[in-house]
This record gives sequence, structure tokens and C-alpha cells, in this order.
Amino acid sequence: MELSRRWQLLRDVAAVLVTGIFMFPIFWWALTSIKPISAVFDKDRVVWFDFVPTLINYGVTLFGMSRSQLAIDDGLGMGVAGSSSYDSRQSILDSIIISVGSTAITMVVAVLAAYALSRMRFNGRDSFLNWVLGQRFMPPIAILVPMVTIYAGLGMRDNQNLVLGYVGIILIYALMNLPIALLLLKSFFDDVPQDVDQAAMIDGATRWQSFSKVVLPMVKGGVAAAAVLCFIFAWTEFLLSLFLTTQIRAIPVKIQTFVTSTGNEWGFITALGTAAIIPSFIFILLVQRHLVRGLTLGSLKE
Amino acid sequence: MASVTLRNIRKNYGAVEVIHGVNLDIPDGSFVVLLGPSGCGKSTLLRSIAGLETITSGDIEIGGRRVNDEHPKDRDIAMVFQNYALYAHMNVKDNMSFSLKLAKRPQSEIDEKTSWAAKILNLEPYMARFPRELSGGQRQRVAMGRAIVRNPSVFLFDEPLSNLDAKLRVQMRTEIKELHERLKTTTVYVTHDQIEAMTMADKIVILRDGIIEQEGTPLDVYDHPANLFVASFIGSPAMNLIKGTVSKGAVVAANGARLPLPPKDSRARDGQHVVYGIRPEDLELGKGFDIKLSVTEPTGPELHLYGDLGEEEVCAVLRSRAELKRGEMVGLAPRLDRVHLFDADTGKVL
Amino acid sequence: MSFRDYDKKTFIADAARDFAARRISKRDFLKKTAMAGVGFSAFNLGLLGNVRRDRGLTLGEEAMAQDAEVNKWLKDVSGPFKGTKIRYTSEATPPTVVLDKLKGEFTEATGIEVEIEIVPLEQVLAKATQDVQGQLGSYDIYYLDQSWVATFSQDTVDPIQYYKDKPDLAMPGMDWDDFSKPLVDGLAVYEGKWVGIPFDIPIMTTMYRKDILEKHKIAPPNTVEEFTAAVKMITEAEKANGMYGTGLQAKSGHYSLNCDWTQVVWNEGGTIFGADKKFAGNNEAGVRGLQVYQEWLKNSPPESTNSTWDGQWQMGASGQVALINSWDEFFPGWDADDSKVKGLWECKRPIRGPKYATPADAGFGEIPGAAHQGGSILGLSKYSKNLDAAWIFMQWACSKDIMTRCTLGGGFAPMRISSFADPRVKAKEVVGPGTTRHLPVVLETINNDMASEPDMPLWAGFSNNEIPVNLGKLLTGQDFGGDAKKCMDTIASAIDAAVAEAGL
Amino acid sequence: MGVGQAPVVKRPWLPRWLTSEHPFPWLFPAAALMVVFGLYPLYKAVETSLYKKNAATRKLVWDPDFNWTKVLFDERVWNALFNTLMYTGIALFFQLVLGMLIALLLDSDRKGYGLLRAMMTLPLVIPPSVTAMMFLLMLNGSFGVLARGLVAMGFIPPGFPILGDSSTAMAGVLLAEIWQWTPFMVLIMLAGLRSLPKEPFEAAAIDGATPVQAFFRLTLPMMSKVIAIAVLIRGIDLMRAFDYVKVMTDSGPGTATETMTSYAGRIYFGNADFPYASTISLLTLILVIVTSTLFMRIFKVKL
Repeated sequence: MELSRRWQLLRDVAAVLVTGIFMFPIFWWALTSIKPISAVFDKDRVVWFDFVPTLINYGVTLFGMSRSQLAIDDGLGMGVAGSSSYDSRQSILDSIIISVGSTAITMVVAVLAAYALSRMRFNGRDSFLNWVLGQRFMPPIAILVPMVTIYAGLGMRDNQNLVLGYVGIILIYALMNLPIALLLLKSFFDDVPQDVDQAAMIDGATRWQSFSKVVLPMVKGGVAAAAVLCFIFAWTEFLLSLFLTTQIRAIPVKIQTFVTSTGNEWGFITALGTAAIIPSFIFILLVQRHLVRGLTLGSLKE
Repeated sequence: MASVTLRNIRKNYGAVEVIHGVNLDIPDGSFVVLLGPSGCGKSTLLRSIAGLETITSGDIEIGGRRVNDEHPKDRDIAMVFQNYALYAHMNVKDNMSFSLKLAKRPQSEIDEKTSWAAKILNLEPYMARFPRELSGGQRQRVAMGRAIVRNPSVFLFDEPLSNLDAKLRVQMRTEIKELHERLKTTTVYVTHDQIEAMTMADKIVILRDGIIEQEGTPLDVYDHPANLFVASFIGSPAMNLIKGTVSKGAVVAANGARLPLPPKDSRARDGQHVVYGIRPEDLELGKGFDIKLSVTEPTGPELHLYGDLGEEEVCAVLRSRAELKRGEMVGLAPRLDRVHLFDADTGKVL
Repeated sequence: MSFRDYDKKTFIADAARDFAARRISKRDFLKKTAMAGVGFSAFNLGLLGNVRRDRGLTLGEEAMAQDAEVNKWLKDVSGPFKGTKIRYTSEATPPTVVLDKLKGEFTEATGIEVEIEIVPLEQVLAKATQDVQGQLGSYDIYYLDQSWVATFSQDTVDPIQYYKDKPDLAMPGMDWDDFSKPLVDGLAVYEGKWVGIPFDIPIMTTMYRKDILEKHKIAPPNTVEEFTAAVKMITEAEKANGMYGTGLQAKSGHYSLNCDWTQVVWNEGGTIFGADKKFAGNNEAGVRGLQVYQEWLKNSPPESTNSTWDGQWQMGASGQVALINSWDEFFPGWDADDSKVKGLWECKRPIRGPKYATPADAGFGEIPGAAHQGGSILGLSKYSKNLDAAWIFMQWACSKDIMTRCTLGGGFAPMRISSFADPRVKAKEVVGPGTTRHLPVVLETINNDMASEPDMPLWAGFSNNEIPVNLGKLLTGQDFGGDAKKCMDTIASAIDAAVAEAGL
Repeated sequence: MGVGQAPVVKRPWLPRWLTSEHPFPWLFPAAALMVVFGLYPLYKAVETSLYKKNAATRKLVWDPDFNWTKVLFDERVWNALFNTLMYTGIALFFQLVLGMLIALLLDSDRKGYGLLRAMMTLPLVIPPSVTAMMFLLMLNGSFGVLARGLVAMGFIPPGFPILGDSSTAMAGVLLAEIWQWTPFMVLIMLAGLRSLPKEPFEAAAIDGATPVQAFFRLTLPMMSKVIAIAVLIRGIDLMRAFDYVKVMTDSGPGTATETMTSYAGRIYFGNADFPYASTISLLTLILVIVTSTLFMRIFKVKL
């Protein structure tokens, strides 16, 4: 519907304003990351821009500057008496390994299952779907103890074997993301008419060929969207990662280690937090169109 | 090229049987149309021939070979789908050559065959386009191109024209027919549109509820419907079917009107309950029975009259023009040699 | 260690400070350019062009390396354990993080690798609990807060015993008597057994803003009454400046609130458990203590009810409060160069109540007193698969030199008497980052005022759940209508039932 | 066997259920993952909940009734249940309404709206545990920028501890929750809006419907399925929400923001009573199953 110019202007203003409100916490967070600690905790006023910006927080968390050196040689309290290992480069690497690994596994498993659930009719199909959704019902805290025990028994904790440690956390994330990926992908597969597979089969394709050469390429946008969602969920998960790992430090866990006995190291928390937003955001931008379509899980068709 | 034979085909979905023992011979090189209302099982039958559905019992033979357990790709068939089922991520050429690539044919053969098909179907300028960049008719042609490059022994068409607009449909109808004339490939064509069936088929097979009601050439089926269903389904406007009782060389309708029968008609005895069938174009103005005119529709070449005979509506198609008014009583005379009589209880032709 | 060695080390430490001084002037220069508007990018260039790699803790590390004797021992005993990896999980306390830096030296000398997993306190508890429950042996060493010592006593190896049992692994110069007696009693010993070696000792002292007290002509308070009066007075007088008398770590459901509470109960002569092993917080003294606390809360920033030690530190750093009765660990951060309150805070022995109950009045080995200690120990896990390698590391980590250097790295209280007297530590008793000028007070407090929470296996649960949750309900007005007695009665019935159920 | 099932490819050495024509090989990896990492831990959790843990000796004693009886008579469980439902309900309400309003606002092809929509998705990529810390900082009564904003607007007295007061703590936690997940709803709603057919709206406009009428009579009913899916997905996650409560208020003050999972967490972290923590978690699981099954039945959600 056409809006009059005045209404249109009003809408533009409102849209910018609302988006601005939602951007504000992130802006504030990023701003805090370049503030000296005294500007974060000013008892008399809110400090907006009148501070001397510092990149020390990024230097320490991302570029390997030594926190101890800064504290002792340069006399920077930065909030606390302590000094610690704040170099988070390994954590970023860990997060990437875990997120990419689990996303890859989730996608392979989910794509296969979603294809079958979309294309084949068999007894128990609906039960299977409900079972899949049910995986998301489980509060993560309920499976912490069993998982730790099981992994320890299998020698799959990261202190027993680092590689298996990664595998362990990757598999658990794969399961965690399976429901959303599978349901999303199924909706994309459902959008491709069955006739297409059948045409392919008549053209001489086996079931596998019609899947891999025809149907899968047709939903690659949806696959990308599901993959991004999985990546984000893995990138942001905290509780399982905290308890299943001892040396592998995903970013959300690493940030929690900046909560110390003498204070929260807000500078490092905000710096790493800000930096951690970037990769996911790039991915989300790349597939936003498909994401917007995919999130409705096929409920739009009749 | 091959003939297709169906023997006592049955198909169940769970406890429900949807095809009840179909027997059908499709001679080599013929164009057979499976016609019927939606849900009659025609698509299921077609898809069974294609191998996209398993049948519960019976045999399917293509070229004398039993193919029940063959994968679709091994049945030497090609199929065109209602919604074309094009591969959206491939261009026209790739769509058409997909089957050849899967069969690992040499590139030279692939090129040769696709350009041959493109030429036949006037697709040459569009070979690099993607399906989304094509019009409906062009997509339809690509789907056909995909089918013909393989040079299969049987073509299967599943309502291929229903997504096209009326004009294009007529055009494509002709093209498909021409293609068949040219390639002489055995063709099974499913539609619910009787015009398509009449114009294209060598043989029409009329299905209802999983049973073949009648098969025969188009005119045969039109002129000699085997039962009430076929009579009402074939022809547009549909055949007038009026219930009545036979009495002294005529059928007495519910309102007492006497519908004349040919002299010495021996198909029914007096007092028998029958359905009197007469096609609209077999009625002309004259002395026979009277209807109360409700609508007149001039279509140009013809004049369609709709009127009431008691509770029943009667339609007549006149070649001549006449000044008639709504509400007027009009006398209609049937061509007596074209009167059909059906048993009111079984629906079978008498 | 000979005097000559000391001499050399302090000399190098001084040199390091000089170097630091030059850096500070460089920073000042950069600050000025930043203000002049070239600002950010200039600063940026200066900073990134000068990335200092993490090379462990300086302070003249070469010279301050282990005693030759200890080093030789490390090399001698570590042979069979080369390439082993030992692990422990710990809270991010200052000594732990310094140790995390220093461990490189250990690895260099022994070939034993050390992984320290640093997480917030309660997660340390959960992870350790998980480990002992499944006897997984994920960790070779547990970092145990004093309140969990009883809980884990059955899971650790007694270090004294092990020292005797394995003479070939015993570190020379361990000097067990160097750990101050009250500290060992309050912290490490449960039912006569050393559960671990004391490693960290934050203790509650009274800290005050010299300038504010002078401004209002108040003497630093010695008693609870004086403290309360001073707090009230300052809140009243400084209202316009957004300043409060005190600040608390009263976050509902958090262990920090439990620490605050035990302290006020002891100050009124109360105990947590009576000699009959029944909860005693709801007796007259206990209720009076809680009422004092409620009074303090009225004179502290409202955010206190959502603050742990973290928030309390911020209040001090931002100049929001004038008096705090809390962890001495806060002190060095307030003295940092970039602090707004550098040099303004002073530290004294904790305020005292009229009288204190004796350990005999209390159950479960509780020691009432004026200074709640929040120390922790390193315990050697019974389930460790690298017991001896871990044992070597633990002895090294608790050796005189390492403990002293941990203190130097952050300016918090050492565990060993000798560290307090170490010239390097003495040399830092000046206003400035990593200051140790509060340590004499801390030593005095440890020796005279130290109090300890009950030693019982259920205490970790009570102090993290039942007690702080119900206190939170009271202090934030969710329940009990401000009635301290009612709150304490509720806690009492819950705790008594749990104690009975566990059959203690 | 049914529609779309083609006959077997002849490959006699392979049993049919191992060919790509049979669902088995397709579903096997997913099923294996769900059994090993889903069912087995669930089984262990159920088993754990049937033991009674002695807090002093840490011994586990088989006592199937103990925890399940305890959970029914634990007032904090009922409080947590109430809080969980309230948290879920309020968050869903705001996320739905705001999500719909913002989606309507941003659903425009004008220049620049694409960028706004992209920015709107930013909150989604932040770890919830970090978001919680973000709001912890911003809601700090003494220093927080939001708290001071609210003071300036006269909503709260200076220094008021939003997260440290039992009347406002829940609102504070919900603020973080709503901030982070409203964009998720915006995305879903945008998808729904963008797929609506135009004709009914044109028809309605010709029939004289106001935009508001068109919204309630056309947009909402046509989007009901999308909304149902959104509510289902979000609702499941909301009932299990942990990070915000844990980091921001630690279930407090008192038990004012204690939800089922955060209570389970406290029993787990604080008291180390794994059997009881498992029991509470399983109760949460039952709650989620019951509510989402009911929801799917009532609103006929088809997966």
C-alpha cells in the first residue's frame, strides 16, 4: 500500500530508531571495550566519549600482549589486582574448530535424514520427526553428568585425548543442532516437487544420484541457511562446552574465565565479546535471504 | 519402440485398493490417452508403468519384457510431468543432457542429440538459459526435450498441458501430436481434459475409480459410450441424460413428456426404467418434446439452448440461429438414430 | 638463599621498575597526543607497533629462578615423568594466574607439562565434585576453597604423610613450619589430616578511605559499633556526592553473601553451628549480627544486593564507598596507576565485636573470629593417574620462592611466613601497582583474628544455596518482611534437616 | 512402502534395507547420533534420578521414590515452575508482539531497509552468556547506562538495583532475553510477511478495510501457522533458558528469578546433588514435552 510522504518519513524515522535501540547494547559493549576502567565505573555520570580510547583490551585478548606486563611494568590495574592468561587466540581457534566441525557433521547427518523424511513414506515417519524435535526438549543440564561420565569412560575427554576431546564436543553439538537443521532442511526439501526426483530417476539416476545431483543442488541456499544457524548455535553455546572440556576453551567459556576473584575484567570481556560477534555476523549476512525464508520451516505452503 | 501390456494390475495403499485389476494393451507406436476425472487412478497407473510406484499385483510388460521389478531408469521410458519437474539449477542444455550424462554417453553423442532435440522443439536460442528464465511453454518444451533425447521406447505424459493457458495448450497439443507422428514412439498420455483426449489419442482409455470403463478410438467412445459415466464424461456440453420409463415406443420422463425412440426399438421392453441419452447436437427444433427455455448462449457458430424438462435440465446445440426468449416453450426433436438407452440400475448401455 | 642472592634480585627488580617508569612516560605522551586529537590512531600505532609478547612474568625472572638446590632436585626427580601432563582446575585468583605464568619454568626444568583450567569459583566446585563423584581423575590437583575442604578430604592425599612416605620425591627446603599455624588450622586441616597445602589467603580486613575519614574527622573504626556509626555518618554527609558509608557483597544466592554473613554473626559472639551440631545462626547473637548487616545495607549503594566481590571492588575503585570490611585482595588493584583512588585506601586490622565465641562453643571445627578467611588449598587428587608428577609440581608451586613471586605478581597475601619478610616483598610496600603495603596488617590479622567457616562435607552446599538464597530473600524484601529472626529460623530448619539426613 | 517408492535396483548382493531406496541408510546416522548422545544420556539421567545421594559420604543409594517425592513437596520447585512459565509467557508475548511490529515496520523494499534488517539480526549472533554479562553491566544500579537512563526518565530512584530487587529482577532478566530473541521473531515474521499473497489485501482495500482491519482479518490469520512454528521453537528454548538467569541474577534475589533449569543448576553446582538435579531437569523435560505436545495438538502444527 502506498503511504503518503509524511507517513513514509515517519516510518523511516521509526525504523531507524527501533533498529538503533536494538543496536545500542552492542554499541555500548564495543564502546566499553576501548574504555579505560575508570570510564566504565564512574560513580557520577555516564561516560560517553570523553575518555582516552585504549586498544589494550584487544591487544591482550587478540594480539598476545601480556596482561602481567601491563599490570606490573606499566602499573595498569585495569580493574583488578590479578594478572592472567587472557590471550584468547587459542580460544578463537577452538571455537572455530568446534563450530565448523559440528556444523559439518550436523549438516551431513541432517541433509541425509531430511531427504528421506521428505521423500519417503514409511511407518514411523512422524514418530521419527517427533523424536528429532524431542532432542531439543532436553535441558542441557540434565545430560551433563551422564555425558562427562560416558566420555571419561570412552577416553574422549580432552584431558585424556585432545583430538577425541574435540570430537566429543563436536558430536554433542551436532546432536544439539540436529533438530533445527533437520526440520529446516526438510522444509526446503519439501519445497522441491517430488516429480523432480522422479524425473531424475526416469532419466537414469539412482536414488543417490537424484539426491546428490539434482535435489541437493536445488536447495543449496537452504543448506547454507541451516548451516549458518548451526554455526551460530555452536558458536554461542556455553554450558555443555564448559563441562565437557577442560583445555578446549570456546569463546563463551573463555570469557567466563575473565570473571575473577577480585572482579570482572570488563575490558577483556567486552573486547573478546565484541570480536566474537564478527564471524557469525558475516555468515548471517551472507545467507540472510535464505535464512528469512527457511525459518518458517515450510509452514507457509499448504 | 515397444508395446506396453498391463495385466490385472492392482494397487493398494494400506487396506485401500485404488486400482482394481486393470488390463490394457498399448500397441507399439500408438498414442493412448488415459482419461478420467481426478482420483480415478490414471496417474497412478501411469506412474506404475514408469516404475515410480510399485504395484500390488499384476504384471507390467514393456516390449514383451516383464518390468515389475525394474528401476525406472531400466525401463527404457521417458516421462513428462505436469509441473515439468525441470532441474532448476541446470540450464536448458544440461537439463536435456542429464540422462545421457548419467548413462555416460560420449560427449559428441550428447551434443548431437541435444541439438537435434532443441531443433525439433525450437529451443535452440535458449540452451544456456535456466528454467526460471523461460516461459511456461518453453519449460514444457524443455521437459519434452529431456524426454526425447533419450530416444526411449515409451513416452509417458502426466497431464503435461494443465499448467498452460488455453491458447498455448492448443498449440502444444498440436506439437505433441506432431512429435508423435514424427517419432512414432509409443506414448501413454494422462489427462482429465476430454478435448485433449479426443484430439490426440489413437485410443482413449476411460478410467473411473480404478476401473477401466471403456476403451476405444475417440469417435468410437464418443458415439458408443458403454455406460452412463462415459456418456456423461465425454462430450461438451455433456450428453443429456433423462430418466424415464419405456412405454409404447417412447421413454416417458418424470413430468410425463414422451421422448421418442426409433421405430421398432428392441433395446428395452415396456415398463423398463431407463436413462434416455441424447447429445445436445443431436437435438433440433421440431416436434418431439417441449422444454421451458431458461438460457440461450450464442457462441457464434452455434446456439446453445438450456431448458427444463420437468426437474431435469436439457441442453441443445443448434447450428441455425433462432430468435428465442427465456421462458418460452420450445419443441425439440431428437435424431432418432442417435438416441442412447442405458439401464437405469446398472448404467450400462442397452 | 644467601643474602647476596637477595641483593641481586632486588637490584634487578628495581631496574625493572625503572624501565616501567619510562614506559609510563611514554604512555603519558601518547595520552597527550590522543587528547590533542591525533588521538586514537596515534595511540593505536604506538600500541600495536609495540606488541610485547607474553614472555612469562618478569621481575627479573632469570635471577629470581628457583634456588639452585630446588632446581637440581627438580631435574633429579623428574626423569621418569618427562612428557607427562598434569592438570588442575582453579578459580581465577591472583596467585593462580601468576602461577599459570610461572609454570613455564617448571616445565623447562622437568619436562612435565602443566595445564591450569581457570573458571569461576562455583564452576571449580562443580567440576571438582563431578571428578570425585565419578573418580575420573580428570584433575591431578584440586584447587579447594576453604569451605569445601571437608567435602573433599576423602579425595586427597595428605601432603605431610606423602612427604614422609616418599623421601625420594621430597623437595629440599619445604619447611612445613613456614606455613603459619592458624592458617593451616583454619584452612588445610580437617579431622587432623592435611587435605592439601595452603595456597591462597584472602582475608577480611577493614579498609578505609583515608581522605574521607579525615574530611569528616573520623578515626579509623576499631569496633563494629564505631564502624556502623562511621558508615551512617558518611552516608548522611556524602549523600550529595553519591557516596555511601560502605559497600557489601550481598548478591543473593552467592557465596560472597555467605562470607559477609558469617563475619557479622561472629562479630556479635555468635556461631554458625552450636556445639550440639545444630544451626545456631538463629540464636540471639546470630540475629543481632544479621540486623547489623541490615543496617549496613541501608548505608551502602543499593546495587550491593546484586554485587559479589566483583561489585564491591568496583564500589571501592570508583570512589563510591568510604569503608569496607572485606577481602584484602582488593587492595593492590585500587593502588594501580590508572586507578582513581590510587593511594587513598588504607588497610587495618578488622573491626571487632564485643566478644567472640570460642571454637569449643561451635560445631564442626568452626573458628569464630574477626577476620573471615577465604583461603584455598591445593589438594593432591587420590584419583590422579600422575600422582608423583603432580606431587612434584605441587611442592614446587608451594615452595618459598614461587609463593613469594606469586605475591609479587599481584600484591596479595602470601602463605608462608618467610614471604612476608622477603626483601622483594618489603621493597614493594609503597603506593603503586601490585603494592604489598597492606601485607603487614594482613600478617597480623592472620596471626590474631583469623576465623574459619565450619568444616563439614555439607558446607559447600549450605554456603552456596540455603544460606545465601534465604538471606537474599530477606535483604531484598522478597520474603520474611525484614524479620531477621524469621529468616534465620527458616535456614535453621532446612540445615538441621539436611544434617540429620546425612547422618552427621 | 507407499507413494514415491520405486522398485528395487537389482543388486542382489545388497539386502534391500541397505540400498538408497530404503530409508534406513539415510536415517541411520541421525538415529545413531540421537541414540548415543540423546537416548543414552537420557537413560542415565533417569537412572541417576532414582538414587539418593548422601551429602556427607557422597554414597549413592538406590531409592527410586526419594527424589521424585521430594520434588513434589519442594516449594522451590513450584516457585521455579511458576517463574519458568511466567518467564516463558512474558518473553513469548513481547517477542511475538515486538517481532511482528518490527517486521511490519521493516518490511519495505525502500533503499536502506535491507541494511536495517541485517542490523536487526546482530543480537542473534552473540552468545547468550555474553548477552547476560552485557545487560549485567548496563543494568548495574550504580554505573549501568540503562539504569541511569531509567533514573533520568524517572522510572526508578537513583542507584536502584534493578537486578538486586525482587520486584524488578525478573524484568531485568527478561529485558536481555527479549532483546536477544526478538530479532529471531522479526526474521520469522518477515519471512511470513514476504510470502503473503497480494490479492487478498487489494481486495480488502477495495472493500474499504483499513490497514488495521486488514492486519487483524487477513495478515494474522494467514500467518497463523508461521506464528505457531515460531512460538513452538521459541517456547521450547524459553522453558530451558539458563544462561541469562544464571549470569545476571543467579536465580535471585532470593528465588525471585529461579527457573526450573536454574534451580537444577544450583542443586548441581552448589549442592552437587546430581540425583536431585537430574530429577528437576527431568521434570523440566516433562514440562516441555507436555506443553509443546499440547501446543502442537491445539494449533495443529505439522513438522
